[in-house]
Amino acid sequence: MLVSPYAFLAQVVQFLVALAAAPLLTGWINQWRAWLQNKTAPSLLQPYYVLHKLFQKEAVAAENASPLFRATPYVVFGCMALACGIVPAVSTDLPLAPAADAIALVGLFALARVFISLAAMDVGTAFGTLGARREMLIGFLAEPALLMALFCASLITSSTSLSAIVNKMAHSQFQLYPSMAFAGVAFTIVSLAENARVPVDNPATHLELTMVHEALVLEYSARHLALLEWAASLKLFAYSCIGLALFFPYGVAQADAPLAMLISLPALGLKLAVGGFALALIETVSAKLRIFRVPEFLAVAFVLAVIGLLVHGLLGA
Amino acid sequence: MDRMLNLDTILTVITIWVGIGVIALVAPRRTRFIAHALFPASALLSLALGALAIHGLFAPPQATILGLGLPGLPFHWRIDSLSAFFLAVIGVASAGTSIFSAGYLRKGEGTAPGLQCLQYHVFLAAMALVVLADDAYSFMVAWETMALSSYFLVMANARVASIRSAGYLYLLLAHIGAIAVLLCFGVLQASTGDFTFANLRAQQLPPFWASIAFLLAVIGFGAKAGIVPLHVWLPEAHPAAPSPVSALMSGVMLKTAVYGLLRVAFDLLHIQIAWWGALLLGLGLLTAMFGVVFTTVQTDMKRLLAFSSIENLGLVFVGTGLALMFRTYGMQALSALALTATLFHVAAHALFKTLLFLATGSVLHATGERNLGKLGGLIRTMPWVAWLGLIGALAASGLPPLAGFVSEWLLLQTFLFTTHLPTSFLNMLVPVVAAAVALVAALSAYAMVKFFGVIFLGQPREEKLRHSRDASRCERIGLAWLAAGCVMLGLFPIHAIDGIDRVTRLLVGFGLGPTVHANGWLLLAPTSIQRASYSPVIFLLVLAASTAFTAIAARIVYHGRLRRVPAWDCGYPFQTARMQDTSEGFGQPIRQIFESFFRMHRDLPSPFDARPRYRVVVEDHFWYWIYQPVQALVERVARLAGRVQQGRISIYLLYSFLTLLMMLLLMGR
Amino acid sequence: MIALLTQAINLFAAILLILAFAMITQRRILNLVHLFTAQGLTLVAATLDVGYLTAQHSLYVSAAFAFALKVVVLPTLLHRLTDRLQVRFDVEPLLNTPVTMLIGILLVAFAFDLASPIAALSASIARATLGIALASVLLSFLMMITRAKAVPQVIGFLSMENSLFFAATAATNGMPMLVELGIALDALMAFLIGGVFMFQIREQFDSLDIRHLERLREE
Amino acid sequence: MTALTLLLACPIVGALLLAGLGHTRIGAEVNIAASAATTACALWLAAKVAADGSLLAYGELFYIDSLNMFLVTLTAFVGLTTSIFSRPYMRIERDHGRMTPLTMRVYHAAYQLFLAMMLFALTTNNLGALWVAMEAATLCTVLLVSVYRTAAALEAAWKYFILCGVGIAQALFGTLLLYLAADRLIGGGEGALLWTHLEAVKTQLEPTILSLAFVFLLIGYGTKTGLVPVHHWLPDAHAEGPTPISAVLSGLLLNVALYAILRCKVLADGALGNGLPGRAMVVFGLVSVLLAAFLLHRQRDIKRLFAYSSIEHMGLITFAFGLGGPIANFGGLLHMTMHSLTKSAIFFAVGHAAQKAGTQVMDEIRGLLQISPTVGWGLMLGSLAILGMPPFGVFASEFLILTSAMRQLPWAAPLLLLALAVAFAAVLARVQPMVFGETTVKRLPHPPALIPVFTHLGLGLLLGLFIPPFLANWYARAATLLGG
Repeated sequence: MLVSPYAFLAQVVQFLVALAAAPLLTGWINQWRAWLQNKTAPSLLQPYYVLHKLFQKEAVAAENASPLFRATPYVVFGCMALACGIVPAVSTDLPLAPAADAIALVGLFALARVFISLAAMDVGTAFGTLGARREMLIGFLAEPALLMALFCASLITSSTSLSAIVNKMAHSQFQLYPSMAFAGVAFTIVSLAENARVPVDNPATHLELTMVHEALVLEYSARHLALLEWAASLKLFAYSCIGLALFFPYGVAQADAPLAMLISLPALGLKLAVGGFALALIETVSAKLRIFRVPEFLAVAFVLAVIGLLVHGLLGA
Repeated sequence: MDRMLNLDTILTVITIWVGIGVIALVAPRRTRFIAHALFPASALLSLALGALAIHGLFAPPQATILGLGLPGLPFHWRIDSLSAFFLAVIGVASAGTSIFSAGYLRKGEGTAPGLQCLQYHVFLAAMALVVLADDAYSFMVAWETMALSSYFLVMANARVASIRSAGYLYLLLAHIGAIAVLLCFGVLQASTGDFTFANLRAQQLPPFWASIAFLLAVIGFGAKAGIVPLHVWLPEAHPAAPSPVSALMSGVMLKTAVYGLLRVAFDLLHIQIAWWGALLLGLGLLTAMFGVVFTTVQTDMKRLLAFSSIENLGLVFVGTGLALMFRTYGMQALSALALTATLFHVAAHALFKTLLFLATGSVLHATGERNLGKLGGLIRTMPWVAWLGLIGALAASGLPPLAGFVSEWLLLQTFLFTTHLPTSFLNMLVPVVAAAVALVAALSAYAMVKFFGVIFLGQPREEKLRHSRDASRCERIGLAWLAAGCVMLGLFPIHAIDGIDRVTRLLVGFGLGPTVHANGWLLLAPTSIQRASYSPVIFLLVLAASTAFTAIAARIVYHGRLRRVPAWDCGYPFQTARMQDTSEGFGQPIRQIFESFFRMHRDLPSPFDARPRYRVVVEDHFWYWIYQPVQALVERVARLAGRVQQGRISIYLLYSFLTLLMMLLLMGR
Repeated sequence: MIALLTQAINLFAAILLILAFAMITQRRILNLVHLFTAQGLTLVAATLDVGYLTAQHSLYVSAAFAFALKVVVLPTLLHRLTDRLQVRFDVEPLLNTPVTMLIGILLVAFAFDLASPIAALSASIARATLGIALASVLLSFLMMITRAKAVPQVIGFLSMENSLFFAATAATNGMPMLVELGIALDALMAFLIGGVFMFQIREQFDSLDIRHLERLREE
Repeated sequence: MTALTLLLACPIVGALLLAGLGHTRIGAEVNIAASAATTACALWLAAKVAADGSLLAYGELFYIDSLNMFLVTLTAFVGLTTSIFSRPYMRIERDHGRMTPLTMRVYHAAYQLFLAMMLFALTTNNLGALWVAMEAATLCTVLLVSVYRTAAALEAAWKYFILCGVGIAQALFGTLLLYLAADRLIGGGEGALLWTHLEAVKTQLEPTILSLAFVFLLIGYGTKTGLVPVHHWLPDAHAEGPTPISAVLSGLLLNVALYAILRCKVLADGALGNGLPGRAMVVFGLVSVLLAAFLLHRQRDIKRLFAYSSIEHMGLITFAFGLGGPIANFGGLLHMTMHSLTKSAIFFAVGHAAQKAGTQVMDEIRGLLQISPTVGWGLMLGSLAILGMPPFGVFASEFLILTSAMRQLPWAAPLLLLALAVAFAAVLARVQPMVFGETTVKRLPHPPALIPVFTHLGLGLLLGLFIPPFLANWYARAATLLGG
């Protein structure tokens, strides 16, 4: 298929924006968390400093670490970058969009998860395996929930291609979809879980009773760790964009109006800022769950999403 | 004339297979000869068969009659797209297993290699003949021969009691299934007495009898496919067999059951009824959930794979059910979509499950261990097996861009259309099913991470594992062949769908071929590009590109220095390999969440126990719900029957006296 | 004269039936043997009678055979046997006598009922005899069932063959010679083998009570 | 004519010879030689009959048509293989001191006499003579069953003697009634018992008499066929006699008894014309199959096990002939052949297995594959064959029977299949550990005679995959002869 120069441009822009802005979003959220908890906040650019520092350090790997261990950070980073490239954040006219639809996107996240879990098991420390197990435990409930949430939108727009969803959502006349309400709640829960946020996980602590993400990356250092952290913020960015695409698909540029990107970029920034604040708020007001409560928490999301589907089937909307 | 050649050539190939077996029987103990001459030859034959089958897939049907068999009913053979598809699957998969066996076969106790070789090839031939059979008799003969030969293969070293009971259970259930199939044919022929499929096809059964036939088919073929509750034999028998055989049984033999079901439900029966589809859907779902949940808690690597096969067959049944439902409501296109997903999954599962079983075979030979609790860290000593196995594991967990994902993707796509079903009940049901399918997929990923991680990653849990040797050359070839298959099938689904297109045209009168091709070979869009599209090639390229780019960039911008140090011990220096998470540990969360699925016996040591032992046995409810009661019933009836025979001659005379009087009363009138 | 002889056949038949009943009731083995001999004599008489009436000389021959076998050989052998084996009484039969009699009567009625249509068709001079033959077959069967020792069982078996023989001669005016011979031979063989067995059983279980022979069973 | 004469002469001469020198070293060889000669004559006769149709001989005393011809051939053949098998087997028995010179002599002579009587029964045209031969065959086997003189053997033989004696007596009464019915049409004398004559006038025979006659004949000969509920002698006799005798009892005698029933059924069908005889046989068959299948679950003795399996299969065959119709009859005849081949093969294997293990109790027989692989495989394959596993011939015949059952008696087919499944479970559960299990027994010196086993199994396999046309035509002709 022929790719229009604008589309190509949009794709590049989106990649760059994602890579650049992802740590910023993380920083923004951390800042707000701090403020909401009456702490003095770190700088907005703190994540960049951390990444830079880590990249400079000499990497350290366990003696028995296999190639899989070393390859994983790059693979995970690649997955997240691709995810950010697929989700229509800046424009819906992305050359990569048709290559992977919503289901493929979920598959992509799963791929990353499987790799990181395997890498965590590779060295063979108690922590690694524990982290891997918990990650997969969260994953096997979060994935279908996410998928169902996406399906709610797909049923409405009768398409699983994200850009098509955004197009339809944004440009059919405004309408309230009850099913999307369920989907929204489900999606929020899932993204909390997937991005290692309170109440599911707390990146700030290293308490083995609770930690998931930190346990996974425990063996990593330097550039590997940096890439993983960066990938984490990319994941957060991607999730936010998906959320926006599903629930606030307004202001995203279309194929017919390439220059709309000039509007869509600030719009995106604004939406992310608000979303980040909301996330910080949620994290502040909610308390960390026990690890065995997490499946129930996610099960709620799963059930809600399914109910969303049923509601759609019932009301035909 | 060239077309006529095709089927005859196929039959010849099959005959040569048997011939190879017989040759092996002549020199039963010459392992080297059998391994290095016969098995590679049969692998080549498999390739030829696969090629011929693919040719036959696009050719019009051909039939031929062999003068053998019953006088009134000689062996009819016929190849149409459906049988050709399954024949291709058999060819491709068996090529892998045969070449693998060439490296795998070695002296040892148990059946003599030559005999094994014979049984193996009879097994292959029987499977091929099952899909070629065109009358009830030849089908039954092939079907039972398949069961019988695989039974003997399972019993390869029958000195182990557990293997014996496994074999018994297997053959018994296989036979009961076969009886159901025979009855099914009996119903289908509608007392015309003509058992050729042509005639069965021609019969116009009333709905009631059609349903009976369908149910019998579900029982018969379900027993072979390991559909709950007829699954109990599968996790016992598959692990018991030598690995190449387990691979064939899981990867290929189960598919013949799918073939049989499709043949009966779509081809031989002239009507379909809505609740059939719903039934299959329900059964499939139950099976899939059951299978995957049990997969996650297994501690024996081959058992784990066996349960995963149950899960996958469940998914296949779900797809078949959907296809059937759409067919009944006259939605040919959707039916075709569902069927495509199903058949694609059949092919994918054949590849990756065979691959995984063969990998376990290599591990078994290198370490002599099947227990996950005693493996680990093999990626360092057996890189070939590990990396090729990784491909299989990823494909099995349905991750893009590999084969497993495509079928899952297609299946989920199908679900998104189901809201157009006429009955609201199904509309309500289907989203739930879709959710369950998604859950199953995610859980299978969980199980595969456990499988791969515990076997190949971490530190070796036993000292001997440090000296395990990697697979031999032939084994590597076999593994690589199948792994390549997984990748290719994942990257170029469109070309596979071209073939499947013919099958769906045959069964439901519609094919995805044209729509798929509308968007070029790169982009898979089953219905329309607006609706959904997926391009594994681009997906992989971008992924690889960004990964490579990051790696290079990191090196260029900063540096690529790496220092090797001991793993961080969290300040606790006395760590051993045994302190890693065990396979039980890995499955524990699932065991907790899905507790109601299992029947568990757990004995936990007390805190003051000097030498604490933790043991957990996970069992299957169905055994206690169904099989034991049936057994008891038979016993009771037998005891009653035994009363008749209680040794006193006068009583015996009395029997015959009374019989005489009764007969005289009845017939004297 | 002819009429008298014709009636005589029915008389013999009746005697046979009575003897059969007597055998059921009789518990002394010696008397059983005597009754058996009597049966044989009646049989011979009946055969001669029929032979005379139907002018079938083959029947004289078979009568001679019957006399030799059923009146001379078998009874003597039986006497020897009972002496050698020291069996005088049968133990209490498995079914007590009155009940057995009752059943016997029912059987006779049943047999007559069955045979009546055939008798109507029968071309032979003695119509009613078939029914009686059938009745006595069933009675001997009953006897074999109720007896708990080997010797009476064998006697019952032999008397059954007698009734069959009677049926053959009286009801159908005699079977072909060859068959008659065969049957006679078989009967003799059977008796000899039975005798041999009784000795073997005796030395195995030092008793002829066949309730020892209840080991092979399915319980 | 001459072929027939020789056919009957060979075994009788053999019997006389063996009565003289059966106890000597060459007794077994003479036995084999006589059987071989018989088989040769049988084949010769078969060739003649195949060439120029059915024949009458000795003033209609003998009648050979396609129905009894194949049974004659089968009987002669199985008789031969059994004699080959019995040579080493009985030698070992004698070494173990279970056979004395006297009993050896009795054994060999009676064996040949038994064969002669069966052949006579098969070939004769005179129903009375048929009865005489059957009785004689019974008496021979009674002697053979009791040959070990153990308590159990005596009990078995006594039961066999009494029950079959009574049964056969009833058959005689049936024959009488037939004669009675016949001489009203044909007039008395020889003719009235000749099957050919009766067959000619069968439609005019008096129905009331014929129905009674058939009852007596069915129960009489049915006792020897081993139909439930008059089967009780069968397991005992099979289990306690020498194994070669079990083989010929199962493989041949039951067939011959069934053959007698078939001859009579043809007449009864002709006279009654209401299919009642067929229905009676169907019921007997079904009951036998079901009861036997369940009783298999209670067996501990290996020979008893296969005795019950014989009852089951005889029931199946009776059922088939009861159904009638070309396909069912064809299936029945084929199943007769398959069953006698396979079952005798099994008994050969069982005999060796029991000798090697030194017991007939199945729980004590283990790991035959280690003691003697050939015996093990023989037993395994034989059992699977008799259980109706393709590609063995038993499956072919069962397929035919079941399918025609599905057509004519839909309600009966599931019952039969249930019974087959139950039987499968029972037999496999017992055979598998015997063949595959672990054992401590050492290999025994004397090599078993396994040619018979594998010849039979090979034939079974062959017929399962391909029935030669001439055989097929033969069966087809016999099947039509039996009618609906």
